[in-house]
Amino acid sequence: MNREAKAKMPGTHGLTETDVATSPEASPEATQPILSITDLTLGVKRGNSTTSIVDGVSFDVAPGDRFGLVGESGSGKSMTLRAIAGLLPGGVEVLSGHAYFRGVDLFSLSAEDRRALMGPQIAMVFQEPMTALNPVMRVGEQIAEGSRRHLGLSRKAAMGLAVDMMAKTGIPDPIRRARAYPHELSGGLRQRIMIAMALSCRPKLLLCDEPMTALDVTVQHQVLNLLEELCDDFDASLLFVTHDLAVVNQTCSELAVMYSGRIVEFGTVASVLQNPRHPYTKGLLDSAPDFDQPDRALIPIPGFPPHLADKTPGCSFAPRCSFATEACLTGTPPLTTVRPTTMQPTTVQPGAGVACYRSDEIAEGVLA
Amino acid sequence: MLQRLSFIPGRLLQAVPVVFGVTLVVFFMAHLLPGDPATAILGDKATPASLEALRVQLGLDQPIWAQYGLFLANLFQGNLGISFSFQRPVAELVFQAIPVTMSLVLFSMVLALAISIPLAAIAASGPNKPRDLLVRFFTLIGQGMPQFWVGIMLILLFAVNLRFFPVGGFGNSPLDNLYYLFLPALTLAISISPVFIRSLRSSTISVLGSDYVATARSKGAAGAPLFRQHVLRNAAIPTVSIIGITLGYLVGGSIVIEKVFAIPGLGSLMLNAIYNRDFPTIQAVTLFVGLFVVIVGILTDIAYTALDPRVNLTGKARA
Amino acid sequence: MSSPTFLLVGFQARRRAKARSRSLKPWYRNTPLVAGMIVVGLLILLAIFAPLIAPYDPIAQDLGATLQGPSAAHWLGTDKFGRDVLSRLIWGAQVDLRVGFLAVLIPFVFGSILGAFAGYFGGWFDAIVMRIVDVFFAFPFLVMVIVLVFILGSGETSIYLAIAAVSWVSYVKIVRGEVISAKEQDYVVGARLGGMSNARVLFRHIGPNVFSQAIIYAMSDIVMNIMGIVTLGYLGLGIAPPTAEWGSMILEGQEFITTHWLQATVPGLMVVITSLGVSWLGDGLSDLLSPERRK
Amino acid sequence: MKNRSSVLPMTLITVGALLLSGCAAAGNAAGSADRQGGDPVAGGDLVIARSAGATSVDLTTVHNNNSIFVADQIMEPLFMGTDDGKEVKPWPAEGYEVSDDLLTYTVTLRDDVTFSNGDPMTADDVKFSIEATTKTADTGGWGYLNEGIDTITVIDDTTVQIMVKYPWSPFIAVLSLFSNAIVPANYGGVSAEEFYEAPVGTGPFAWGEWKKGQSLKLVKNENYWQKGKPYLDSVTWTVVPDVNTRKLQLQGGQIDIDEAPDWSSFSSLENTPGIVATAFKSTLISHVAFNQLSKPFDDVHVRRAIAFAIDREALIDAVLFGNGTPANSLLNPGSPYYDKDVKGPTYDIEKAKAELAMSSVPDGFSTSISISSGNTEQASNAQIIQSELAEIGIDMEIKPLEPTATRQAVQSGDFDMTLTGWTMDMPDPDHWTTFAVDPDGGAKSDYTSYNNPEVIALNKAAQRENDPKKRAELYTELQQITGDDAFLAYLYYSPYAWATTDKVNDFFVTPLGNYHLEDVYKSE
Repeated sequence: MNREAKAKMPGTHGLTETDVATSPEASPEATQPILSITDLTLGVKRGNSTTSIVDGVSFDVAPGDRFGLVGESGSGKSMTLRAIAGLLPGGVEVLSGHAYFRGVDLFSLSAEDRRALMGPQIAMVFQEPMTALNPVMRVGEQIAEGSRRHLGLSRKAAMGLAVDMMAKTGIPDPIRRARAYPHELSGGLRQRIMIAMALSCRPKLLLCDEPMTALDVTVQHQVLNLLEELCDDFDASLLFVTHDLAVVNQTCSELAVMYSGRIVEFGTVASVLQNPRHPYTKGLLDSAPDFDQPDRALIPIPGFPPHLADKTPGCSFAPRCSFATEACLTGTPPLTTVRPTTMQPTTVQPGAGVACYRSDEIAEGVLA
Repeated sequence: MLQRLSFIPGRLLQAVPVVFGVTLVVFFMAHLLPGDPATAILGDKATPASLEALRVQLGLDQPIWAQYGLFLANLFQGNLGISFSFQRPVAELVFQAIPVTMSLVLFSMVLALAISIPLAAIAASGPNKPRDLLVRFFTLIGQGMPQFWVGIMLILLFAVNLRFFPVGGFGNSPLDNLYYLFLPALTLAISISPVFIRSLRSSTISVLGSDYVATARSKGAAGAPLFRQHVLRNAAIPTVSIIGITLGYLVGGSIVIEKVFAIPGLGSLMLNAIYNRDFPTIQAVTLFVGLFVVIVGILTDIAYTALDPRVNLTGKARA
Repeated sequence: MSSPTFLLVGFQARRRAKARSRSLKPWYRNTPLVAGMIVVGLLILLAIFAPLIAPYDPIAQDLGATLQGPSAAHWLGTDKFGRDVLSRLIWGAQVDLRVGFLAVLIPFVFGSILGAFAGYFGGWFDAIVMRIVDVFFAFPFLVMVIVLVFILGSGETSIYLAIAAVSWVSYVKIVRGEVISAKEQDYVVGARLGGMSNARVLFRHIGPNVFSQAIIYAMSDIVMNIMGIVTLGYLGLGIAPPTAEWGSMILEGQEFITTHWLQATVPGLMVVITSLGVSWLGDGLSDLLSPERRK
Repeated sequence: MKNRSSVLPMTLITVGALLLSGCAAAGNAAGSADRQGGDPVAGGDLVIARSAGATSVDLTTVHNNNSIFVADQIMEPLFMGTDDGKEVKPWPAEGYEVSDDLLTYTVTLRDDVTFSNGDPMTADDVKFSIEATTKTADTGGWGYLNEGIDTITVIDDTTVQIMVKYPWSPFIAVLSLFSNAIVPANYGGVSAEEFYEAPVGTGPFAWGEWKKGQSLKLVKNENYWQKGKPYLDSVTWTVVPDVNTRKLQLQGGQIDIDEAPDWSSFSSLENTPGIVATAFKSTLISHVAFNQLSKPFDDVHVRRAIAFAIDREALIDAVLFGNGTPANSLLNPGSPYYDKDVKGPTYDIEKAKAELAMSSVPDGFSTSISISSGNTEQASNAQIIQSELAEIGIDMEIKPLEPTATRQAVQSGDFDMTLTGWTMDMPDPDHWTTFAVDPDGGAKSDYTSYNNPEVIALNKAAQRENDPKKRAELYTELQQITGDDAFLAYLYYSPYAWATTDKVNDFFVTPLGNYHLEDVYKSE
């Protein structure tokens, strides 16, 4: 079931000036992306040597847009997400680059201001519903916590909102369930609690770190639909990190494929999934089952993703790429049609980009 | 909540054989001590005749099983017997010593927590950073110092040179006792803090690295509110059992400190009872300590259940 | 001085932390292990070569030169019998280390085996063993050691027996816990399904990593044994004079604490250094030995 | 006219009697000449710290000094040892007369003595008290010391007549024993156990409060028969087991008196400002005891060899830090009939080797000495003796056992050598000499199984001899023979070590170890 990408024209979402401290040269309200990552580089500094985990990643998320970040584990996709949320694990730092949220560079904000955003502006849903909730606190209170802190609601009002949110996320008998502890709920229910918690302060941007992975397939489907509906209702843009192309296909409108810390291909879901132009994306599609063509043979990608530490020259996918040539081994293919930096006036068109010397041949089907 | 406390009767039943075992062990060990009470009481100027006469009077000439039977019979009627050396009901001696030891133990526990929680938080906030290594180094030092040696040094420093505190002894009013018991309590605190710090540090580190703290941070929580609402309670859970066990250990283990600081608690009562072969007192004190350890064990489980909703002691047996 | 229960709990806390932050570094970059090996190694050398290192005979009295302060002849001065404090300190290492390390063997072996059987077979055997263990845990540790030393008379052998009689319980609890949790692991269930005899499963499969926990615990047990001997020495129930032993040295030194504080302080420091070394060894070992537990 | 040839020098009794009846107000001047002058200041609480607390206040059965020296502030015997420990003086008694056949003693009591509850002390109380003590012989009490008493009859309120079974010279000294202290007849109508929960006596202090193992407090007896005394309002004994802690408490002014500072810090205490350290003359003698049942200690030459091999001066310097004198006799200089000219074995290595050569084990032997663990003085003595005996080929192993275990081993004869000692409880050597030399004197000759018929006979004779001069000759001969037999290797006489703050005045410890707190006062 291949959903047509829903390109939604960005709106201003009734953003008031005070909500976001806009920097002086911010572009006019209308076409400003909700999130713009430019040349983001993350790495670990140990002594004088630094190993980078994410190299110069850039992409934009238009308001109301749903952007997918796809890649195998270790490609740096979750690390990128955590950088945006400001939850980088110990030792990992932002080496360079910016993350403009509605024109404001998150990395330049003070910790105080950054925290003020978390909840009302940006929210996050985590991967492991089993461990992402505080085991010794009732779920209702955990949902109410955000709204009490940011919206200054009284305890009773916050609980009311929490129950209301739980109802919205399809949790049966929310009043009783609000008093339950996390271990008393199923994985699916807990993920719904996470979503209720994230949306309780009506954030503008929802960051999801593989929220489906820990759930079994049937529940996965329900939660995905719920996520989409709620994002529409709450007018929240979505940055969705996953390794599952089917999920991206169902949920997102645009996506970027990441491999060993770099974006190798991006574009609208329709264009990229219909005709992938990077061998890795093509390999991913070939190795994933597709209900439309049940009898298609699955061709796995040989080899393993490279360890972050050994940065070999040339295209990092070369060793596993069946189309690799001499050039691939030496030069690092640039990401063509790089979207101009967000600071200049730009109009969002459904452009696409790929970082492979032979992408055109793949596109025309020369290389199967 | 009440339903989850239904494990208590079971635990109490389970405790009966334990306490019974304690009385059995202590009774026979006491009787194995070389030199019987008569030798201890009559001292160097005893003549065989006077020794024999006293043995009869103390009922030591009865066969050992009869003596144990008598001890149990009295025990069931709540009579702990008469102390050989003081010729007074043992209960009187024990109940006079209990508040002394309890105030020492609780005071040292408070001090230990006052030392351990901040240090553990400091260490946990920067794992393997200099401050963490420093805290861990001091915990090793603290664990390595013999208790009595610490006591002597503290007396030397604070009581004699600086005259801040008295040299041992015991006040007669609770307020007085804070002044008298500060040094001994500090000595005990220094010896038990290492285990608290290590436990709190390790659990705080694991909590800080947990997913639910990341979730809390994603909701804008940080600093003291984060610590109070999410970190402290989760980090405290594994430490509760340590606090319980340490309480039990302290009551029985403060003999040395009570000797160095001249504190008339259960420890010195027991030590004198051993030297004087005062069997009834030995048995009574050991019984009390055994009971105390069992009760503290149950209280720890209750605290455990209260703190951690996941724990349900009725069903699965705690390993 | 602390009891097995108190110690056991501390040990479990440390193991939990280790299970998570276990590093794969090779042994020579595992600082606590190396530091521990150096300190303990030096102490063992000191003990073995005491006759060569110590400037004087530790029990030779010189009643003409009693209670002298540190001097060129006697770096740490003399005690009230005119004996050289430094020599006694060195010889003291022999006694305290020997008893500290040897007193661990009996409880380690006996406790671990009993714990393994109790954990593995469970049922009534486990219940009885655990009740006995509970009785020992409910017993004031120090009281038991003192009474045992009274019964057995003072001297090294009775200290071994007294400490052994009290500390075996911790090994039972540790090994039993490990065996129970190991029993649920897939590799053990697989082995048993594969028709292996109980003994083979217990010793070939569960044995190796279960005993590694006991070995790590043994390290902190050594610290406790040294603490035990020194405290017995202080209570005057330790090893018979005139043998040099740190605990009795502190007792003898305490008389002159206000005038010759050195004599009571230095043995205390030696105990601290020894415990530090052994604790580091324990930390290092638990890094090395404890395989990644269930995540 | 009764023959007044009492055992005590005639002059003193009459003088004592005159003094007491004549000028009671002046207080008991006898024997306190050497104390500082200054007019006493009433009031204040005296705090005495000791290593162990009192265990019982029943003077008829309790055996440890910590209890005795507290209880004897409450209950007093009829007679009291003089400050030099040599004689006995009347205390609540006026005096006494003895019949010609030396079998009947008539004791007259002072008529102005009352118990602390106001009831007067009468002859009935005396009769009841002494008979109650005698009865304790069969329950392990001190009664066995009264076995010489036959009957006690009350003549009138202030006169009581006591018949003895045989002429018994130490009788008056026995009456001065703490165990014969006077309590109200029939314990004033309550049971013995109830009485001893808050005993009533004629002593200077009355019952206060007792927190077992912590502190015992006595308050001033308003009706004390020595008018104007005691000066103190109350006395508190605290339990501080650690000798070092006691010393530091004294230096910190937290206590007034430290009962037993260790000799090592005695000199440093002496020259600490605000502290007075005094070594009171004692009846204490320390010695090595040989178990003659265990080879080779039945051989007198072995015992003499060891006695000669011990350097007593070295022990005194190293263990007592110079506070003591080498012991030459069974008796202590503080005890009546001590003879300073008796020649006991002294330190002489050559004689020691000679004696050993003549013994059954000429080239030495190995043996052991059982001592009480935790007793630093014994540990020090043992270690020095060990190195000294090694010089003459005797390899002695030190076996420290827990105090009661050691005592059990000694009393059951399971030992080679051991360190023991003795203090007098009454100003008469008979209790100690009988205990030490007479096998069936109750303790198999201090558990050494020493059996020298000649010595036993001498002791019995001395027991019966009333003439002081003859009794002195008998005891001198006894001291000489026991010295030569070396059934005990005498080590040294050590004084009692006490330390007080300089605010404590007139604190005096008699050679028997007890102290009269009615004379003590605290100045600011």
